[in-house]
Amino acid sequence: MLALNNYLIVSAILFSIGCIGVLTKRNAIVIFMCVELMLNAVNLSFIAFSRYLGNLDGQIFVFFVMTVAAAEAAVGLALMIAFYKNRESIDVEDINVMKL
Amino acid sequence: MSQLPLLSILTFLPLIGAILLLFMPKNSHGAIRGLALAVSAVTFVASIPLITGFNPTGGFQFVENVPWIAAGPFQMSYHLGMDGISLWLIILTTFIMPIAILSTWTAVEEKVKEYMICLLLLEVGMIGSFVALDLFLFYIYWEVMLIPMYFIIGIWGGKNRIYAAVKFFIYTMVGSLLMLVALIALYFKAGAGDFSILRFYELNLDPVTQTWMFLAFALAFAIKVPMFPLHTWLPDAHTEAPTAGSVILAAVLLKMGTYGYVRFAIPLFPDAQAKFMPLIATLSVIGIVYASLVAMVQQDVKKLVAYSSVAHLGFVMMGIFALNQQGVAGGMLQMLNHGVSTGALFLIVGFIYERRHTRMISDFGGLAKQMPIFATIFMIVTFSSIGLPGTNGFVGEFLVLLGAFESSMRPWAIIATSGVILSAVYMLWMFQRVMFGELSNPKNQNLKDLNAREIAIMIPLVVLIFVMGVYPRPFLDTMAPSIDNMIAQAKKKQAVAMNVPAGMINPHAGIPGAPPITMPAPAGEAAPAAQAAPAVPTAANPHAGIPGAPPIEAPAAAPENK
Amino acid sequence: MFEYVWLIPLFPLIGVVINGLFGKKIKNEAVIGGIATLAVVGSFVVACGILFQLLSLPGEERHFVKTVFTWIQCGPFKADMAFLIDPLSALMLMVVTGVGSLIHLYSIGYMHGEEGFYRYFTYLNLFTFSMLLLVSGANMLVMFIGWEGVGLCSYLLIGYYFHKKSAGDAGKKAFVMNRVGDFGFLLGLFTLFYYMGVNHNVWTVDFTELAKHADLIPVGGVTTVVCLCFFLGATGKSAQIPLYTWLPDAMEGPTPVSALIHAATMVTAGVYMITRMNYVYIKSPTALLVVACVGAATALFAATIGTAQNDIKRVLAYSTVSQLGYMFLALGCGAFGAGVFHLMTHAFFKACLFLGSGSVIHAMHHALHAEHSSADPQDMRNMGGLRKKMPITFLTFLIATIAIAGIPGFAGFFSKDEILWQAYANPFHGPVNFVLWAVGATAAGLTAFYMFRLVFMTFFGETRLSEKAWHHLHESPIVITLPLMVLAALSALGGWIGVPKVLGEALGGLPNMYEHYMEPVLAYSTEYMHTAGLHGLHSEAAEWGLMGVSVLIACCGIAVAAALYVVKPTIPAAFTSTFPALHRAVYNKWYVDEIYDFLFVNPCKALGQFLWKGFDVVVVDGIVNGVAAVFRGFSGILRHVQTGFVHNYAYSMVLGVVVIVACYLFR
Amino acid sequence: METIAIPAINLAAIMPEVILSVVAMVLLLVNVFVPSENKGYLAYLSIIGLAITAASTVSGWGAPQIGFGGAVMEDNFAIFFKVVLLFAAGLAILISDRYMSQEGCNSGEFYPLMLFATVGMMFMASGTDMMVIFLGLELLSICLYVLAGYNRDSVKSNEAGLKYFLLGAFSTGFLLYGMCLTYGATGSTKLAAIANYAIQNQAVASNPFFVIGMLLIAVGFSFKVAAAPFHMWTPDVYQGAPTPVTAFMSAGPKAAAFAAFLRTMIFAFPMLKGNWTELLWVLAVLTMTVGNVIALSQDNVKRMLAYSSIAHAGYALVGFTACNAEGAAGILFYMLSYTFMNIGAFAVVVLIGKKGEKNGNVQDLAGLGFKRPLLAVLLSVFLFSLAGIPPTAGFIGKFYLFSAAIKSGYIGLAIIGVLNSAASVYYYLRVMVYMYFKEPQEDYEWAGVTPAVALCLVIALVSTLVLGVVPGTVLELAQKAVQF
Repeated sequence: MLALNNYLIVSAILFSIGCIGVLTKRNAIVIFMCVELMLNAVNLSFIAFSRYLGNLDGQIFVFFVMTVAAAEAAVGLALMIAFYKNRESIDVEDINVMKL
Repeated sequence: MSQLPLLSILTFLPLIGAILLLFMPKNSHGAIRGLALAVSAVTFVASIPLITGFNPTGGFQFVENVPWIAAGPFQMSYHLGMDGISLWLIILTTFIMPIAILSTWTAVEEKVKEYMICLLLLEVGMIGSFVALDLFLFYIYWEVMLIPMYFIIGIWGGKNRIYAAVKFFIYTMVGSLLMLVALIALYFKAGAGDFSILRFYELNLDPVTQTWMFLAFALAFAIKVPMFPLHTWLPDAHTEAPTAGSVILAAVLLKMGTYGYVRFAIPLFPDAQAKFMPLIATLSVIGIVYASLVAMVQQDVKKLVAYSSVAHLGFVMMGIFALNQQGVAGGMLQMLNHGVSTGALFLIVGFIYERRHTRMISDFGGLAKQMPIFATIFMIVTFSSIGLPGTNGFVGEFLVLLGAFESSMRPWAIIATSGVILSAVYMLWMFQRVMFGELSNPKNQNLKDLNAREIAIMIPLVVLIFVMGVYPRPFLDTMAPSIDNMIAQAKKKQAVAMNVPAGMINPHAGIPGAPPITMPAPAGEAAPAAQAAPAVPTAANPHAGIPGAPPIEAPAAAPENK
Repeated sequence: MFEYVWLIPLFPLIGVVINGLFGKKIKNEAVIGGIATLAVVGSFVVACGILFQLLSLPGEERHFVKTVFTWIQCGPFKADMAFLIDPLSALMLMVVTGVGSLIHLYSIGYMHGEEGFYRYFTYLNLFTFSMLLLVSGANMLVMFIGWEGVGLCSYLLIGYYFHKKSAGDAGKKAFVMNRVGDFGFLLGLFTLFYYMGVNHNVWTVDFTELAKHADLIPVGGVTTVVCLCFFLGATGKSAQIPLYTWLPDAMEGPTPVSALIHAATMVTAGVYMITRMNYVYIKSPTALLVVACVGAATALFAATIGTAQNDIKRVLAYSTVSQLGYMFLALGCGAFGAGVFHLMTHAFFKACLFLGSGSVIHAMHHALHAEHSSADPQDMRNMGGLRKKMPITFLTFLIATIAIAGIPGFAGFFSKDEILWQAYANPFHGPVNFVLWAVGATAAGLTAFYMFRLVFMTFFGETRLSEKAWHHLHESPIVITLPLMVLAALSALGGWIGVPKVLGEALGGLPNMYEHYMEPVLAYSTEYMHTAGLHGLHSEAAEWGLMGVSVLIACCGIAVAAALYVVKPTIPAAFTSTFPALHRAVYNKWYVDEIYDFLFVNPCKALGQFLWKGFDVVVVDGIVNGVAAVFRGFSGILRHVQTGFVHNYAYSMVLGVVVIVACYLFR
Repeated sequence: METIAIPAINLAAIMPEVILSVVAMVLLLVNVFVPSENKGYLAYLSIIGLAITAASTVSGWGAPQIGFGGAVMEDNFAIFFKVVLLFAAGLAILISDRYMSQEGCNSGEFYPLMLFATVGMMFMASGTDMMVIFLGLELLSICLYVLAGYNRDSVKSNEAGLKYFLLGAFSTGFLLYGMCLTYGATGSTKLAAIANYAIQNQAVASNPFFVIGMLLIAVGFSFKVAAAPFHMWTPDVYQGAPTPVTAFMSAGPKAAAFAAFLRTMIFAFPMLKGNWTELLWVLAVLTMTVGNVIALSQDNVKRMLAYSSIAHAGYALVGFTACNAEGAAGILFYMLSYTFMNIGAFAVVVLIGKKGEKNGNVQDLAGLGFKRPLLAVLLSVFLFSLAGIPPTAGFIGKFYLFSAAIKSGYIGLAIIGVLNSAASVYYYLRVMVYMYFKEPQEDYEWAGVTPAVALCLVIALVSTLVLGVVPGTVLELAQKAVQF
């Protein structure tokens, strides 16, 4: 049996990796994957808490998060396609028509 | 007291006029002007009953008080009323409006409809500010005034109008927003109730609170007055505004600031008033001397008049802060005088500007020969502005200086008195350069003298100049009770503030916070007695003495007596 | 009659209204001039009535206040529109309306054909009105209306030929100088009012009230301040050092105006005012000394300048300044009656002199005009020998000159002698008395000198005009000469109402009617001096001696003038070339105008320029616009944070989170 | 075997959401049968749907409904906000048809998307469980991602959608993490339960999970309300998104986020009030200042309004910081008035815009005041209201917010607020400078106004003025709404 903290630490590390990925990656899809990683890191924490607290709320929350993530993925990919059609790139460096 | 809600009618008549104007066809300029003039004239006529029905008791009259907003902790009322302090300012407003409208009868050819709407809306704001007894309502009118004025300057102004308009708006806005903060803070200090100024008058605020709130109020009003060094928006606004704009700005809008001091800043925060008196006095005096010197070297007539406004308002401020009958009454009268005289000066500048499209002094000279009627009127107004006895300017200025001299502002008053020299210098020099000398500029050779409309505009002003100069009693007498009230109130609070520590030190001396020991009028008392009790003012007898001012000592008396 | 005192100022005011509003339409000079003159004559008649009524009353009852309405009332301050009748104001009313009427009459002839004839008479009436208000006002405020009113009218009348820049400048200068004086007047008024009010609960500016409480006025101290402030006012109005420079420039106005300003109105205001407040001045020896010294200095100083001027009116102008100096010398010696007496006699002969000079100028103008000469009709160097062509003018002028020179029997002698005697004998200034007397006597000699220089240069010798011009030179019409004759008669005889006691006794008990007449006005001062033990010198021998000396000095002056300008006209030129610097300095009025320009006018303008361009625009407005500019600049910089890159946005969010969390974790 | 108790379902608590969802779905179906040139009908149908929903919402006033075991609560607070949201959606939809047909992207899915977004917002307003709030937020967000990028042919719109999506998803991560930590610390996702737990176990206040959880939730909502430094997406997204969507986004989601934000902080974290007011103080100052200062140098009206909307979030945060009844009521009132004035301003922008989002700079407004006086007057009124000048709704709103701050003793904050307000006047006035004080550069083409836009403008104008002159009733309602 691993203590709660171990799960949480892994979760935090995963979250940080996702976060750093968002900050450093240039490809919009990869960035989105990193966001997904963050969400899943949170999911891990939820499950761990839920288990630790003996309370199902966290697990239910995770289901919702997964659903939402899926929906987001669908919308996100669609947006990227639309963008790609116009700019032929999904590099975030190219998403800079509007600034200042 | 069921009577016509006269003040509401006055306030909203112009608004109705503005709405009517909205439905006028755009191009029928004559009808638009006529309607606007008619509305303003009707408003003026409607304001006459204020004078005839005025009861000089010092209390508020024509009061209307209807609950307006009641939400959560706040209760705002539609609370209007008028006393001797605001009476003449209202009349001045309604009086100057038809004149202002007439003044740009021909000067404004474009967008006449919008122009007239702006003027009428401005009148709503101005009258509203003077009659509002609810601070919240006052603030709303106060801000509302800005909008039409902003458009008047910006749309119908001169070359640099945008700069001037924006500067005017934002400058005023900064001050008034800080006042808003203080106003809200004041409300919370007062506890549950409405925003009625009458309720706030009763408050006893601690000196620190007073200081901060006074600063916020004073800043807003000082910008509007405008006091040195917050005056720079004024020359710009005046120079760029069309004639009617300048006239209203000078005649009424600036009075908002000084009125604010009389109605709000001083009676609400009397301790702070005492504390900041030296500062205000210094700024006023600087304003007088500084603006006069700057006015002296102006090349643009309108700018010169604008700077002269700063100087005149410096006198008003001195009078108000002297906080004695002469000072405040003089200040109030000077407000009216300034409205009439400077308003007239701006009209005059407007006349020559319409003819020559320049306001540079150097472009003129010798106009007196070509335009004798104009010259006569110009001269009368000039001398009124200088404060020649027999014209209105004198009475106000004299009382202000007398009042200031009787208060603890004496040293400042002496310097301020030198303003009478400077004002003569810059006004006469300007008058001389414009009107006297050879008619050398060929463009001036064919100038036409004033036409009937222009004379008709000026005559009421000229008549007022003399009437107020020769028989100012009606004005002074109607104001006096209200001013007495205001002073008594402020002084009472100051005295209380001074008495409280004494009461705490010696509990036997009296109940702390009790009203000050009232002293019978020291009629014919010997000098030492009057000196020993430096005039604790009483509400009952404000005439008793000039409080707070140490008497002039006569140190050299003894040696010379030998 | 007393009840109708308000009619006196009212008549000229009606004249102002009629001529001012309708003069342009009336056009007819006779009507305009007639209305104006009649208005003043009407006042004169009323004034006469009042004087007679006054004389019919016993001394202590010669005091009446007519309140028309309350003008300003505010708190303890109250000023009625009220008129005061007492011997002093009655006398002044007589002088002003009498001399004023003559000048009005004279003006009809003199201003004939001038553009703006109606304007001239409007101003003239307004001037008279103001002066009447000044001398009849029952309190300081009403007096102040007149006080400023005459300043205004001097501005208008001096600047009458407004197309001339010099005229406009002179008018402005007069007004501004007067305003400096008014500044003093106001301060004095405030101080007195406040002092009396706060210390004695006497809140008043009313002369009667004040006189009633004269005992409460302290000796010295604040009274000195009050007196000096009022005196500053007087120096402005009465053209004393340091504010005298406007008066000579005021010659830019039409000549009758000069007569009015110098003789009947305006400049006498200061003397009147101090006399009116004699009970205040008497309490401050310091102030009296200042007044006396300034008066004496002015008398001498202006006389020196007068000796070197060539413009006929300028000589007279400096002579006025000088004579006013005498009056102040008298006031400063506590001899208020003497000051006013000289005021009156001076009004007669100076009016006569000015009108006479006007007559000369008028004639010269026509003569020069006839030959299209651009020569200055006022320059005495162009005149000479005029007595042949203008006998009446000459004769009247001569009488007035003799009067001003102080030749016994003529008006000036009595008044001037009284002043010199008082300067010597007064109890106030101790050893300074002799200096005052000496300065006064010297000035008297100079006066005789330059006045006769004027007469000799103008009326004697050979003409310096061309044949043609000489041919066109004529005596002036009757409207001009009639006032001259009246005034000359007054100059000759007017002094006899105030015959000095010693002289009167010597001449068989002639009473000093004037002194007796003025007694009620000066009662308090006399009483005070008596109780305070202030007694002047009493020595008939000294009085006779001094009288002799002053007559002698005057005669010397005349003799020198005769020697220099009739017998040996080359000497002045030689003198000038020997001491060019001195002559230039005197000729240029000791450069006082230039010094004032340097000290006050130019610095003020420069300061104004600096404050405007340097301070107002750069600093004050700079701060205002600077704040705006800082915000805009800040905005311009800050907007670059918004790079448009998702990474940067994400960074900012993460940074925000990290900072927030860190703040909570590590504090 | 544990039994799982099915929580009490109270459909009345979610009736408005149900109605609106049904309407949205019906619209999706109807859309199939509406020819592409007549998609405008859908707009009217949506309006009808919104109106019915509004009626259903309002009918619940004064009678709080709790449903789903306390996961949703249809109280006055929620109702007030829902009305605001419905107005936002309705007004935005009114101006959509004109814009969409002009830009040529008038496919019918737009309206259902708007309605679904509204449903999401309504859940945020009434959600009292973090799960519900999260779901509502995500429903809103996903719809908005699509709406922001709705104009597929426009690069700007694509970019807006994508940026919003990436950053929105990113911020969701933080929000979610915050919820997770809070759940971990207290053992519940229900707001009331969290607060109860904290009250019973005072020690939790020093539990870093709990505090950081709260902070991260605050960060997540700050992103949604566009508070600095989480505001940076706002200008780009607002500028790029189709104008009606921008109008909608600036009013609706901001209001919804404030609703959830308020609810969460007040219901779940009263223990940490000191902490979050401190945080909000800083956020408020930053947000107001950044928004106003950068807005000073904007030329594009939409972008300027975006920065202004950041600043307005800052003003609302001032009321939030005050954390008293006036502050909360102030936010409610402010969101309502902001909806009217801001959407009104955007409506004018829509009217003067040309295809391809041309004509969107202040310079293009030159001379509008006399070419199209009515339009200019309308825009002026809305801008004056935004600037907080009486007698408009904006003034009363600001008055209330700043009063709240002053009442709670945050006088410094109030002063910073009013100074910001004064600075903001500059850029609002700038628009008017161009409209009134400058001559038009070219002849202004005018595509005309549709009844829908006109209706929107009338509602906005009347409301702005009525709320400015006689705000009493609405303020009273707002006060009642925050009596939890």
